[in-house]
Amino acid sequence: MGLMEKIFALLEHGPGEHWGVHPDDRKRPAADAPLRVLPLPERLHVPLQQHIGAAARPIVLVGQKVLKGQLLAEAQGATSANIHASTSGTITAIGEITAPHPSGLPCAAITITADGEDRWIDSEPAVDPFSLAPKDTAARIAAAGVVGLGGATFPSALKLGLGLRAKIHTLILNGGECEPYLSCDDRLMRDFAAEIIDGIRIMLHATGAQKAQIGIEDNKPEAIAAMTAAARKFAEISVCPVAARYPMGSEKHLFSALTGQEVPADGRTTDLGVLVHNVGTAWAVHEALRHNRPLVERIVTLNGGAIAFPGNIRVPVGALVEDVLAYASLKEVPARLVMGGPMMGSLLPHTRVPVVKGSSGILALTAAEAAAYDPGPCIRCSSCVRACPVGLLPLEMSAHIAASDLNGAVDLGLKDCIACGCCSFVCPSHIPLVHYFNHAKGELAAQGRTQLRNDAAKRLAAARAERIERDTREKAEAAARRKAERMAQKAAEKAAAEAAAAQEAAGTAAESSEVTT
Amino acid sequence: MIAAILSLSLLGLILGFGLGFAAKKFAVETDARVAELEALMPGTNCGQCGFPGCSGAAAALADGKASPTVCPPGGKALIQALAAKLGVSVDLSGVADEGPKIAAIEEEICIGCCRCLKDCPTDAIVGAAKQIHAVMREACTGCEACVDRCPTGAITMDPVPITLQHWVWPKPLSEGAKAWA
Amino acid sequence: MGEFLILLVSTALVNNVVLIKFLGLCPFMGVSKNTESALGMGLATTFVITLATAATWILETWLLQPFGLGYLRILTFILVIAATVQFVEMVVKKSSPELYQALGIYLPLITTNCAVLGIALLNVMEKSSFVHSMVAGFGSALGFTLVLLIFAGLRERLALARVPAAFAGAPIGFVLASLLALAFMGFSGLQLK
Amino acid sequence: MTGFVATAPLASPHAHSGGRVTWVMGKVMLALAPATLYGFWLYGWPAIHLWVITILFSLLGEAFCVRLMGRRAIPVLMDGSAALTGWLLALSLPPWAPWWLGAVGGLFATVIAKQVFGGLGQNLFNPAMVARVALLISFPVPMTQMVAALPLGSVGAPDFVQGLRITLAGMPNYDAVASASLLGHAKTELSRGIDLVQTFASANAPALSFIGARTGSLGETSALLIAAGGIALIFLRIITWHIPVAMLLGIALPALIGHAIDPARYLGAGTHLLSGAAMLGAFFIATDYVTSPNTRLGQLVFAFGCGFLTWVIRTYGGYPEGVAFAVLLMNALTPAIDRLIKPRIYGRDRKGKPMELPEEKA
Repeated sequence: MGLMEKIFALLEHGPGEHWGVHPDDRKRPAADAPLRVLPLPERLHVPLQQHIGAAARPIVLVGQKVLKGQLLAEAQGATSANIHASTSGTITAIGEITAPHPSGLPCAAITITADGEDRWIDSEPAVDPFSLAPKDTAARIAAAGVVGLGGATFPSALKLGLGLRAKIHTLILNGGECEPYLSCDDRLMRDFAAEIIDGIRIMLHATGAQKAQIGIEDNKPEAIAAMTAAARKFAEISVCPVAARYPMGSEKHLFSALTGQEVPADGRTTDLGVLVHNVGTAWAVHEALRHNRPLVERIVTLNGGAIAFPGNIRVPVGALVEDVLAYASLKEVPARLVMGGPMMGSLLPHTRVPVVKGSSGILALTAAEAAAYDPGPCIRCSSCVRACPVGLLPLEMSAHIAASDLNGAVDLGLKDCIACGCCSFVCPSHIPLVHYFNHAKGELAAQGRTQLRNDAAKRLAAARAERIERDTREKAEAAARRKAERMAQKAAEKAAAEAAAAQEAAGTAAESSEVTT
Repeated sequence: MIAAILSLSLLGLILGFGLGFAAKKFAVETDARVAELEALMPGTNCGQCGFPGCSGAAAALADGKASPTVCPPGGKALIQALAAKLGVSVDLSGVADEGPKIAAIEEEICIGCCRCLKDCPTDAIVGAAKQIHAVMREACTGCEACVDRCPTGAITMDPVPITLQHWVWPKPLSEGAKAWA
Repeated sequence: MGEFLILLVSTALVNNVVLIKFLGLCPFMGVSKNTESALGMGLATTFVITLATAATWILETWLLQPFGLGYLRILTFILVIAATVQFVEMVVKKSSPELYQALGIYLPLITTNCAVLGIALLNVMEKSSFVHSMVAGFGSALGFTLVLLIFAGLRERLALARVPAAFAGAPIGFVLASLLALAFMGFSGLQLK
Repeated sequence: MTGFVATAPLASPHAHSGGRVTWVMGKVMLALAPATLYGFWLYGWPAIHLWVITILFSLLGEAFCVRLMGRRAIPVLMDGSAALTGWLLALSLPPWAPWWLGAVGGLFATVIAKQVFGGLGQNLFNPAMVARVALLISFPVPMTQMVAALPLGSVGAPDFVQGLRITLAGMPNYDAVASASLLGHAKTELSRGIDLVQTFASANAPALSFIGARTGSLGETSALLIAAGGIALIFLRIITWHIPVAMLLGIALPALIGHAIDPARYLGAGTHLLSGAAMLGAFFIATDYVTSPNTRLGQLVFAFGCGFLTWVIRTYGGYPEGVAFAVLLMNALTPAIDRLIKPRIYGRDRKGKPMELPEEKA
């Protein structure tokens, strides 16, 4: 950053950090409540796509008996992840269930009717991960279906492989958990610090990085203490408390807070020798390599004003939100039911939606908490400009989108938007800015798909034109050939006839000569 | 009188020569825009625009006889690309994008006459004489060229179902929309 | 030097050709939808006005005055302006087809832009020196470009505003122009001394 | 109790900081209150009547337009923006001005300068300043007819009814002392060829007072109370220091330089800052959200421009006071400033190009 830029920044924001917002965190008392375990529901609905990339391909049949941890569906394509049974029981359906997505559209899922035994599949005893080659470690992580548990659900093994190829030097563990209400990572770090540290060491081994930094927001002193204690034995792992500020848990922002560098807009942290993983992922890696347990359950935060007993619960993947809410009891019908945090989580269409690998929390928010008012006109107060952690102009972008000028919004940097929700959070006019951006991004993606389709159509049309041309050419050639053949044949016939005539004549002559001779 | 005639004539002559020289110097060849526009079009020559094929539509666009919204199969993406190339602005809010449609053949009615095969600009229909034809979903552009060719009306245009991957957030109601109601 | 600076400020701001003299409103309303074409229009007009001022000064001093052809003034001026505009049109068409497309009909219409003829006539009335005329013409043109750019910026923002249907389009453009003229009244009586 | 069903897809976030437009406007009015009350005391009942009438007609104009467009008026009026516009306009009128000045101004501000553009947030010029400038150009005499302060309760101060008479029927033959504001006085004397040193040496020169017992409109009287209200707004996080500081600097810097060069021609920086609507402009007018740039950097440029143009118009122009013109002129430049000055996007430089990767350390 040049000197001019520093002066500009100082004039604009004053000294120190300036991005983001400070929402009321509301993590306690849920964070302090001891971890509970969800009683096994009767049925589990395990979606085939719980990760970024292609859906997994089912390899079980309806009626088949499965054990907990048994592979149900295998990764398909370059970016995908395995799906395992979350309990033992019988496959009763391979069908559809409403996805944990605001659209309320269905997704493919395998339904397991639990037998109640919850019996793990027999597996070979775990080998020491440090005796394996980094590649084999990653392969085992991939086999266990581990995906990023921070919310993006990118297949972890792929990311580790990326780090290995990019020759990273540092692994950053994201324990920021900047979203209000959520405390699943907090709880995990308090209760499973040693396991997380072990997972981090395995990940260091798998990527070849020299050191690991665990970034934890300073509103989680217990987690910081637990992790520091667990990491004391390992010089290469350090715990780095960071300021509580939303969105500190954003990969790029945590990276900047810890390294003081910025990730170029068209690059990744790996370009700068750093790989960022969630602490939950480290725990999943530990489970996968030390105990041969694939990712079939996770810790989910249950919180919000409508919940009677907020806290963190271990939930098998595929359990319905309905089951979880029944266990935690609702005090009232919530105004909004959200999967994930309040800032970036998605509104659930109803409660018959499965918990997936990326579900960090289930929030039952009251109307007062959601604080939704009818949107008013923009007063250009530029609160959103100051709140935006990326440095965009949300008010201008939304105005362009409202006027259907999507390209105008793209010129203003729509593609750099991380949908963190800071702008909508501070807007005094309650304008649904993120909604505008979601709409525009989706519309642009749809236009991109149309464009691809048009290009494909153009290729097909060209191929057809070529085919027709070839056909006519071949026909013409065939006709010409036939004509030539006919001509040749005629000629031959003619020649033959002539020859025959000549021969005949000659024959007659010969005959005659013979006669004469 | 003479002076006026002389001076004005002289002035006109000088300026005329000047402009004539400039016209030579700054001559512009007829623009290559028609070719550029045609490259943007789908190239399927489906005829929905009412012009003789995509090249006809491109020429009409360049002449300003057609609006960028001329091509229904191209969708909003094409409209914006054309508008950008032409340097005009279009209001997309008025463009009804019903979402993509593709042809489907009802197997009970299809008699296997092969007429639709010949008209499909992307060879998206497969089949042989006296065999039931089928549409390859990936190749169909939804141009509707086949629909009228079918003697039994077996071809219908079905909207492509919305999936989780293709779902788009609806546009939020404009601010204060409720107050206006 | 100081005198010319004062003249520039006076012609560009204090006696702004659009907002105070209300000349050249046609392109002011027509080509102010976006900043790029406004800049192009402004530059083209600046070029035409400056060139036309020079040419008309020469014609006035060396042709019309000596031969007593004052009654042919408007005719000859229009002739010169039309030729200049033709020339500019060719140059723009050659150098920037996009700008040519964006300016559209307004480019040849610079001929009938009353600001061009108006400034030329006013300058001739002043009977000032050649350099003085040139600076005055250039200043006026600069004022035209400046105001056109400001107005284009405002209209770009207005395009996103929820203007009531009754005022959408040209009406709100005129209201906006009047408010801008109101703001420019602040420069009235400005004397840099 | 799990009978929850969402009706429409609502995007995140599902939480809010709790800010409302109405509260923002309310806090600004609260910050204006001390200076306004002081002005009321200073100029008595006519000023109060004018204030009420101006705000009333602002609300009326807004309500009329909103009803005309078929919307309910009360929710729109509740955002407080029309009342604030009326209030600011009232503060910039001569305190004993006739009622129709406030009425025309109030209507002009909300109807022409605001609702025609689409209402709150859509206007390009500050409505109060548009109205003030329009009044100043259309009715220069009543707009510059100032009276000397005649505090409530002092001898000869008009009571409620007399106040009404002054506001509604004009103020002929009333024994209030017609007086000129400091800037107006300086301008008149300069144009008469009397230099400023002499002007302020003479006995009848208007006094310069920080607390504000001096001639002017309500908002021009007490620089101290206006500034205090403005600083309160900074602490309430309604505005930031950028615009006020830059605008005051924009006035003070050229004034300092000019005064140093020729004190007989140029007023000093202190005089400039404490007289006229400089403080009101810096803290309450230029800081208007709608018509100022988006970024702090842009706001600095904008406000410095406001200050500088104020000084130029005061010093060289035909009008004694230039804050309103300066603000309008910079309002016109705001879209251009916003176009040129944008925040830096993470991972990009100011121009929007992605940052370069740092060189690999060998």
